[in-house]
Amino acid sequence: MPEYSILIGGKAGEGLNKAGIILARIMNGLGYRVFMYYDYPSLIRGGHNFSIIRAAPRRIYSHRTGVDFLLAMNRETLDLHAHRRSAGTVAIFNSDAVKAEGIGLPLSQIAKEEGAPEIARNTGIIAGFCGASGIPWDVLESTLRKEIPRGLESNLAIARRAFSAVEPVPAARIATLPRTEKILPFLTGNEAAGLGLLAGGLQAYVAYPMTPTSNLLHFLAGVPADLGLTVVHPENEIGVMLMALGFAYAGKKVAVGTSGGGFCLMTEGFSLSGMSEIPVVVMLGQRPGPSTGLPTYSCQTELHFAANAGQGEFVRFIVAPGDLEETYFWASAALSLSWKFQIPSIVLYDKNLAEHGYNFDIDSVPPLPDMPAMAWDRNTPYRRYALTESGVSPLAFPSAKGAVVKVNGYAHDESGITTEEAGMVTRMQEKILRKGEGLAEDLRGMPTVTVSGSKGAGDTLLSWGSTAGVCREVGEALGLRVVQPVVLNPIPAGKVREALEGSRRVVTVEQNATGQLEKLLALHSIRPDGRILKYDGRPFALDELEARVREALA
Amino acid sequence: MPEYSILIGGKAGEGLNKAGIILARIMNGLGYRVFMYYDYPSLIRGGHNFSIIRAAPRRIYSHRTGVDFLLAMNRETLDLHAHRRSAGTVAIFNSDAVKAEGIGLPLSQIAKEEGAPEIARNTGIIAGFCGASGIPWDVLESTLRKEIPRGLESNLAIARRAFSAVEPVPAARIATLPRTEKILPFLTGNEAAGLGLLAGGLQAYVAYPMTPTSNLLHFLAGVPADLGLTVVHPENEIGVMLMALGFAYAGKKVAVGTSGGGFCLMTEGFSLSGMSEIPVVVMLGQRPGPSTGLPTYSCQTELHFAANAGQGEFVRFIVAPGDLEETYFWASAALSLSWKFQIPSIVLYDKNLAEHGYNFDIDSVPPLPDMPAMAWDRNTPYRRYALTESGVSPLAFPSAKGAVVKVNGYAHDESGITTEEAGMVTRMQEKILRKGEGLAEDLRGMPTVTVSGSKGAGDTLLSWGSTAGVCREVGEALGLRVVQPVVLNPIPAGKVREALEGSRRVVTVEQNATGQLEKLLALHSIRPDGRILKYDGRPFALDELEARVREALA
Amino acid sequence: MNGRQLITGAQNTWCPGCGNFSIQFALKALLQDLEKRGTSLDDVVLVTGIGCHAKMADYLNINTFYSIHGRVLPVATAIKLANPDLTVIGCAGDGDAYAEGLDHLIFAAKRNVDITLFIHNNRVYGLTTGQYTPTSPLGFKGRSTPAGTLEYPLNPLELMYASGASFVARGYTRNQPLLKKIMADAVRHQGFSFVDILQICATYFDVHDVYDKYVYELKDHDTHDPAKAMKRILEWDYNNPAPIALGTFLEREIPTFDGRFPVQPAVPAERMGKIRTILESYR
Amino acid sequence: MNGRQLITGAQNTWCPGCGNFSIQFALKALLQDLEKRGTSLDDVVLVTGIGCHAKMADYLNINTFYSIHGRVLPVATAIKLANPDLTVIGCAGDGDAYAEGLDHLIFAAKRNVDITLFIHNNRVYGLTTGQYTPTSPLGFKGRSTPAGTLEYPLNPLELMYASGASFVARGYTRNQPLLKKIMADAVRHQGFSFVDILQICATYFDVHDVYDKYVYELKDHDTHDPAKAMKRILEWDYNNPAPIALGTFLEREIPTFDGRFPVQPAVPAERMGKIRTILESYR
Ligand SMILES: Cc1ncc(C[n+]2csc(CCOP(=O)(O)OP(=O)(O)O)c2C)c(N)n1
Ligand SMILES: Cc1ncc(C[n+]2csc(CCOP(=O)(O)OP(=O)(O)O)c2C)c(N)n1
Ligand code: SF4
Ligand code: SF4
Ligand SMILES: [Mg+2]
Ligand SMILES: [Mg+2]
Repeated sequence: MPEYSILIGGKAGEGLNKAGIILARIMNGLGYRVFMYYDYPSLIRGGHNFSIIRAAPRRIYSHRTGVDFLLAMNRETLDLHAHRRSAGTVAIFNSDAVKAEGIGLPLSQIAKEEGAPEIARNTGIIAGFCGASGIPWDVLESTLRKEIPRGLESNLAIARRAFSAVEPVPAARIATLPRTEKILPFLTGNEAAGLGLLAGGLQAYVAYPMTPTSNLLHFLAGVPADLGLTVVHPENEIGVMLMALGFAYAGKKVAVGTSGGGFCLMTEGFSLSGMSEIPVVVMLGQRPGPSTGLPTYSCQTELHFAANAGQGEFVRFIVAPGDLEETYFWASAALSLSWKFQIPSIVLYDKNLAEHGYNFDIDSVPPLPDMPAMAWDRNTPYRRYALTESGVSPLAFPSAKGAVVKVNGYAHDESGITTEEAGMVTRMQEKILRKGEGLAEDLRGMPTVTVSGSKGAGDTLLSWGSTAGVCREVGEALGLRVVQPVVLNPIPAGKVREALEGSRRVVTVEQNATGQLEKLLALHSIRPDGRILKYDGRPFALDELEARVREALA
Repeated sequence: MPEYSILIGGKAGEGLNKAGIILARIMNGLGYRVFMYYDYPSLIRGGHNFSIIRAAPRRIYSHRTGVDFLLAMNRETLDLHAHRRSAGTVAIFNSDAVKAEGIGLPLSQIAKEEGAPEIARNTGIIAGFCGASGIPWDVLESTLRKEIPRGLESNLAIARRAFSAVEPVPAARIATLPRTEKILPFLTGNEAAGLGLLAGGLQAYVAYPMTPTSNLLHFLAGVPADLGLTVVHPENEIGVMLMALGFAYAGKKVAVGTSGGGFCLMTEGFSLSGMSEIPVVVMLGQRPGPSTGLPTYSCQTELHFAANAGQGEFVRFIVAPGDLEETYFWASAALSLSWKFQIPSIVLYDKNLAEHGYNFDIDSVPPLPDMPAMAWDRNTPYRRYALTESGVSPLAFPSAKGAVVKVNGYAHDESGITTEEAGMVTRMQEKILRKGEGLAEDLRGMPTVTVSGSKGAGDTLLSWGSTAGVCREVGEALGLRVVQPVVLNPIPAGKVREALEGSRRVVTVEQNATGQLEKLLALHSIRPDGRILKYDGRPFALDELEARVREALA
Repeated sequence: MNGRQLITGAQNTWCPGCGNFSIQFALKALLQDLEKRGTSLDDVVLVTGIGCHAKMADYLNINTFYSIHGRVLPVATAIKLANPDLTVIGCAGDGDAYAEGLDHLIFAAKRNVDITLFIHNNRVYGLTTGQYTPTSPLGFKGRSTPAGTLEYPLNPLELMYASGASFVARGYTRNQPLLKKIMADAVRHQGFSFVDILQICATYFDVHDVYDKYVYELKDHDTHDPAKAMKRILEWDYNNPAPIALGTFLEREIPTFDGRFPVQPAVPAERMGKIRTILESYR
Repeated sequence: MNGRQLITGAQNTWCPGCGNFSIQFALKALLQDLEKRGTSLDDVVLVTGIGCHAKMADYLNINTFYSIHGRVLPVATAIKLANPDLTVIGCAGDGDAYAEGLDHLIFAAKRNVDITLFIHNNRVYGLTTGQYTPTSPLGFKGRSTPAGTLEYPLNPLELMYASGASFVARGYTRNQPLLKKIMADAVRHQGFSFVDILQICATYFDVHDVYDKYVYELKDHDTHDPAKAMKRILEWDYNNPAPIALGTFLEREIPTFDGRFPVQPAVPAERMGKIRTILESYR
């Protein structure tokens, strides 16, 4: 089956993310399924950025090391990615900046002549790529028309010149796929998460910018006003979490977004959410630490931090989606579960999922569960923390006539007034923990564990979060089963065990240095036979993981 | 063997902690070993406070529910503690405030006549207790002379009147023990911790007040200037942690103190400590959460939070001492280990240990390990993060001639300059984790697991932190082995397994609702047969735990 | 009786003589007054921090959010944004608002969100037994500074002025009539209302004799003249003995943060359709 | 060459035209000057936050503490307390110092610790790609506020004045000679020196034309006259166009925090004996 990888690289600040998106949309429009990897250091201009767009006839979740097309805006791109080239790789470059073998285009000159800004050179190189690969002009043109809001005409002029300057390379021809399946939207995990939260009824989003969730803030700040969303970017993450609790206390469904360092600052408020039983969803995007670490790269290192953050013992829901459909579904479900059980939830994702591009098929998402929060009946005297069998107390919000709504971070009685009395303290601790039973019960009917790859195979890859995506592909390629716990707290240990049943060898695949999923499962006596770990901030390339899996299973 | 429990209770703000300490010192002076429980709600005046002083001829770590003497400053005390009385209990009370059976003393009147403040009524009731129990006047007098810095004369006058007003109760006579063993100092865990830190070479202490570690701040703020300690109380806990890192960067051995909520705010700096390899010791006093919870009570709920706090993966040392000797030893050792390995440490204790009174035998503390930090040789060019086999790099501090000392929370190269290069990032992640091996190696020679009770017994109590103390006593009483992992990270699983060898049934005893030690040990396939949990904020009374253990082992 | 019972059954545990009683008394009057003027008490929310002051949340029988140390303001701000019809009042301590959570205070003033903040400024950490706070005088011997602090206090009014607060006032717990008036004015003011209340701490910092000697009520003061306000604000620096003005120093009419926010539809119609429309743009 | 090589081998990644280059240039001159005047560069420490500005830590070949977002000041304060002989300089961003870590800033000023803080005030979050900061003008359309912010900016100089800072100045990256002079004066000043540097962000907030039009140098200004300082400070509110004074606004001579701290013996003699003595008092 035909499959293509296209790399476009250059200096930070030259719009290589956008260029990658245009390339991805072109391939998407041809009927391929696409994935886009975007690699950038923590800086604004200079330094080296690149995107790798992979396109294949089936759903994909990863990039490959090797590329078929190397689009180089500068010399550095050719040098840094030399290892990605094979005999058939077509190199296209800005001949005004680089002298090399391959297809050179005088992009700077063309841009200048067309009176376009430097950034329009990207358009030229993309057009060159279309020319070389035989992608029809109208596909390119219609994509540019959609993607370039400003200066379209000069960009089209550049594109036209570059397109016609390049002879098709027969061996590199990219065919349009027959239209058997629908074209799917192509977006990032942050965008899918935002849509999922909105689908779950989000009314307020509060965040302080932090990679890799800043773009979720930007996305939600820009959604149309008629979706009824209030977005606030306050002074810091402490303010973020406490504002979120204020919104929820007043009855608004709320989420916050951050990464590990910002989450540190939220943990005290997170614990308050647990004690005061005020629902909040935390969109926690992982990036490599400790501390500032590698802020624009990816990892899976906060599982246990998320599971144990905040003083005291309380129930939290943690879910780590692996693709856009899971992200959409679970962002929405987390909001509903938080409100049904009046608990905090964490959607644990990472830069790889948050900022990379994938296809999204909303129609394959299971129906969002309908889980109304328990509302006060307006008859019985209102007690915010009424002791019930489920541990869940009816909700009322200030301004509800006749209800005095008292929430409290101290140990409290049913009405929300502070108490230190041993009996009440014990009952309330049991109440808040008891909610975990209902949560687990509700989750039993939900897709908490994903099995993919060769489902019946004996050798199994056990993975989580965005890393599960590349595992799926390896599983298909090598005939391995792939088991991915999506919900991590409460961990559906029984379902994981079931999914692993009949496995011969189980190998975990994680993007961290200590084996965090492995540790979680050890608690439930699930002990894999091998582990594949990676901790340089770069997600596994498909071929890289394939090789490591072969080695592990040799 | 003779053993006594004395309760003194009254209103908050009436000095009942101090009164308890005086009673404890009297009993201590008579040759008994003592423990003092102090129960107070989160308020300054009003509400009910009480101390229970237990005295026995051997080392003890807990109180009993029942008391032999009930010293009541008010009616409430008699009412609230009625369940503690048995036939032989002697009640002594302020007859100006209470009408009741027992020994009434007109304390308000006496205090008034002697021109003493109300608080001096405590002295009167203590004297009444000495009179009733036949404790010699000179024992009382010398204790008062030591303990009452201001208004001593009027206090002595009150004491004399109360002492002579009470007839000795023959059945309640407390004998002076023969002086076979030395009198031991009587102090709190906070004080032992402060002394241990000083012994370890502490040069700076930074803290923001928070129960139960505020008294460690107060204690250290008050030590004589010639100990060379700088104490700072800054604007909040974020400032605390970052100041601590500043001190350590400049070469000063530093510790901070807080409780769960404050620790939340320190976690981001804690992670920076991990990445920048700047040593810091966190004195983390547990109190029941979530959130503000029960701020003046006790629990063991932060084990996993401490073990996983902060983004990213790095080595931390966590130790949970169970008595004052362990507190002293390990506070000192934590400081040394932090500096030797350039890692953060957490001394995890709780209100029960921090604020209650125990005997302390400095001569039974093992010699403090001599662990110098690795210093720069002043010859080779200085690189703060030089890659070494142990993972530990030589230390230099600013103003060292010729060394450019660059610390960095970003991923960095050997000289401390930011890098995003995959190879260096990988090596540095491995470097900081490799330090864990040396740490584990050093700990092998140290008393990381305490075995007590009937050491060879088949049935075993498995406990940690201050709860281990009461377990020891139950172990002695019921003929059970008691195993207490003192170091919790890295958990000395081998030694724990060894200590458990030959056990028939193993029951964990913890002051939390989810079994935190149990969970930690499950990771190492150590799975106890039963659990005893308590989560009302009150430490186990000796008889209470005895009953629950009998039940669990029935 | 037409109004509701305003005091809960919770046992009051402030020390005898504590200034918090006066603040509670004034708050009760404020609530009664609000009710009389037609505000339903169901539409009032009180947010507190942690400390002696914060027990107000337990004692008053109204909607309350008993939050955590230092965090009154983000909570109160969001409640107001979520439901602009609510009257949102915060009670914070000086440790709370001037140390742990100082940046929230400055941002609340900067934003001019329409809430009212009462600081129970006893110039000491009461509940944690008497350490210095940012308004304790230089040399204060608290339990964390037995040899005396080494820092000058902040003048919170000056800081609020510089942060753009639109209502700046000072009360005193031993001047009940004025305190009541200030409180009523503060709640009535549209925008961020800041009231520093000099509160007696009977146990750890009882300087009522000093206050009684130095306080005076602002008379003939033009609250709309910033220069005059600043002059009065600078009269006393919270350190050296000087006349201590009580009353409202400054009022400014500025659009409120909550007022600038676009009004949100209660339940957006056709949520799923809108989501699918957004999704189309990614095809 | 007598001095050390001041620039490391780290690749510089600021955008072309970024004002940070000017600040780096001025800092280099400052260090050379210090060295010339006899300060060993081994005794200089630079502390930075996180942001474009903070890369200074990588670029300058001196002792550095590359800390975390918002936390320059507690780190710098403690370094000074630990070793008063060090010259401690902080470089912070406006997001850093005016949002995330604002309370540390106010406390550094309040304490008057003898360190120098340079704010790279580009009035935007540079490194996180262009969101508004506390000094962005009202209506600023950043990525988190596509419809424009709803808050007035803070005037950081006013805030520092109110917090008791003893040296308050403003520089501009396109006035290099003055910037150098201010920097030198700031480091020389004993106490907390605050310098807000208007820095061009070439990518997200390039308002150099506005600055070029409005800036002027303070002349014949008495830096020891607080009233005059305040007048100049209030001239421009970081929002509306108005003359923007550059230079040192205020100097005050106040004892420093570090200077008030008792001097500690380097290695206390007989530590264990002293510990046993304390222990005796508990018998
Ligand atoms: C994060 C955090 N740090 C510390 C504490 C401990 N604490 C509780 S109340 C308080 C101080 C209260 O002082 P203030 O705000 O002035 O209130 P007051 O008791 O004087 O009314 C502190 C430090 C806490 N609860 N949370
Ligand atoms: C706790 C935390 N929150 C958020 C971030 C993300 N972050 C990195 S730099 C930055 C803003 C930088 O702005 P500024 O301080 O003005 O520096 P500039 O880049 O403009 O120089 C933010 C929000 C972080 N690193 N840590
Ligand atoms: S300690 Fe002070 S503020 Fe707290 S209740 Fe007592 S008198 Fe009031
Ligand atoms: S984004 Fe702005 S501040 Fe950052 S390097 Fe570029 S021009 Fe400078
Ligand atoms: Mg106070
Ligand atoms: Mg900035």
